Amino acid sequence: MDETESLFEAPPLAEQERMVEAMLFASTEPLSKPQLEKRMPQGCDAAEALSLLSKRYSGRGVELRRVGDGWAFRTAPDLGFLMSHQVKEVRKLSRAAIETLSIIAYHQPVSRAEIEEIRGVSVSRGTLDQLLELEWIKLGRRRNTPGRPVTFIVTQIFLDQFGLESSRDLPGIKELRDAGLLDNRPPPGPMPGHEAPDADDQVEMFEEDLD
Amino acid sequence: MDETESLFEAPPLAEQERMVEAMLFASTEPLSKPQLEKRMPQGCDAAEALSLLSKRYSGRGVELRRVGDGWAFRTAPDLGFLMSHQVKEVRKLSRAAIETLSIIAYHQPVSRAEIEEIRGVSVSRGTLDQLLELEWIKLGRRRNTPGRPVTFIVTQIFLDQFGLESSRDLPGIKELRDAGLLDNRPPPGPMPGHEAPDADDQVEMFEEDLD
Amino acid sequence: MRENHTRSVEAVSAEAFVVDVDGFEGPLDMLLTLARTQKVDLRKISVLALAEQYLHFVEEARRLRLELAADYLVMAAWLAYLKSRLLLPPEPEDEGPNAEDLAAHLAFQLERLEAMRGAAARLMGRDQLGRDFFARGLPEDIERKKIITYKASVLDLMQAYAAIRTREDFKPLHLEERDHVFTMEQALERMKGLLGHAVSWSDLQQFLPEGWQTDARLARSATASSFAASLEMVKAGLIEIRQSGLFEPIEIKVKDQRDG
Repeated sequence: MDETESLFEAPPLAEQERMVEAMLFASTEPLSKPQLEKRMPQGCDAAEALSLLSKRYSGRGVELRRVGDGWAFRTAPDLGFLMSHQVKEVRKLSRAAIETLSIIAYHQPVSRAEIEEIRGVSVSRGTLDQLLELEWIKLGRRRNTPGRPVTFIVTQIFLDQFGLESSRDLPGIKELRDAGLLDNRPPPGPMPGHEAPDADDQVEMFEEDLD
Repeated sequence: MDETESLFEAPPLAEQERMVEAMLFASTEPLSKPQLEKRMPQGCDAAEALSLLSKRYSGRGVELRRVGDGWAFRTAPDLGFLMSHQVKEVRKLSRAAIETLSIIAYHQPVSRAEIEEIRGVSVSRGTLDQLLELEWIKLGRRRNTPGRPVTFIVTQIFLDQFGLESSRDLPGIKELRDAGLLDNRPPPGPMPGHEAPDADDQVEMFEEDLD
Repeated sequence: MRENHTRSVEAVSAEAFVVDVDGFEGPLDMLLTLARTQKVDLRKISVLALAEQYLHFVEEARRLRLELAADYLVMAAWLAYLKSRLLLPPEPEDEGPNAEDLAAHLAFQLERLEAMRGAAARLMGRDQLGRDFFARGLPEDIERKKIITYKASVLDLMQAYAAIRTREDFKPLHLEERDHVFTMEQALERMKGLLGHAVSWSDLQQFLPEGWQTDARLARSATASSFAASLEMVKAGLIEIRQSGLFEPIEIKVKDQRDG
């Protein structure tokens, strides 16, 4: 090695490791060996520095990872949970969902067409999906009628959630009325002439319905 | 420690250190001790982990820095040359802006009238706007003097920008204080450029464009 | 001494101050620059000499008919007042602040301004984020995960069901109704078996299944399916069909093979 070469002697390996560490940290994308070396003083060997760095970060909270041709720091996989901030939120079920659920609970097994017939409006796929996801309902047997429609039934999870031993424990219409539920509930839409429904009206209404 | 407590036992310190390392690596902004702990399992002590981490990274290519209330990893300043290509051209601050910023940093909390008294010239709205936009300064408490003028203080972003742990670490601040140059010394009588702050001036401050 | 100051001020004012008054950030800044020409520690500055320097500059500006901003003139007037107070022995009935105190405060202001300039230079000389040291280039975003739990009670369930039940014309499901539909397939089957009885024109009603004529709903279903079935058979060339007028009985008869 002659004089001129020694002028450009590469920095000590520990220094090269620091350099690679800083560059990979600050870079917005993974850096390849040639990219690293282009920015380092002459005579540096990024491969050696990378190997030292990889050992240094092994088992740490961040790790040196190979990404394609390049290298980058990444969070250790077991600490991924720290990168997500969990927010708990309790929501009320939508009216469509609770109605659909109640129909399934009271009429199970019941097909989608039947739910629609009872609600008087169509049941969106999303509503059923939501209840299926919550595992409050599941698919029952197919009905033995043309088209063999699937039916829905409530699950054990549903019963646990609502503190019921079986769906037969759900109060019937008469009990609902006795509990005052049917009286207190305002009608879903304006009902002409029924501004203040009294108990008698309600009784008549349900006796008719039950025929 | 009884049975129930051990259920919530915090992870070992080495594990906590890894967690803090991962969280600080992942963030561009400094994170405070409470911010870190909020994301860690119950019973963790970020302070201990930070102290371990600070030692671990001392002299490395990436260093743990204290920035006001927070902590952040930053590349070592001696390695800045490696990142020179990623330096973004920033708008140069005017002399008025630089002086105003320094006065706020060294004298904070400081009112606009006080800045003007120190510089002997009015502070333009644009100058303060520029510093507020950079988020290097923010509004402090109103002073409890007639007119209740607003005051300005520097921010964590300012500290981060200039690599300061706190405003107590401003260069030469101790000498300036010892020399009495940071004292709020009222003039013995009427002097040019120093008007007794009155309520109207202060109220107009943010309504009037002084440019 | 005074002669020297005056001369140096003349030299400076001619070259710098008068020509380039815009370069100053106000009268205090100009005073600080003038004070530096005294080449002494700002604490030991002669405020009297400084006042004279400044007043000389203002005269010079007037001579050159340069317009000076009002605050420069205010400063000039104040310095003229200060100068007279400093030169004349204090009179016992003098009111207001002591001239020495005012001069000391001016010296303090200049020293403080210079100190802040120095501090600003040191601050700006520090390593800066994004220029000398850097934050993580590839931050990992914190994902905000929402864990949604849905809340509903038996009461909600009952209220929802009650709400449905209170809606107009609710009918409990009669799934068995579907068994009371006479399908076309059933009708076809039945009629094929009975074709032997229709060698002459016969009312379609006679072919309805037993017991279906009594209930209007059932009769409608059976009539419709039997009619559809008979049309199928006409198409197949098995029977003939006729109706003498609107709402008259529909009659069918087996097609005479010999006719064909």
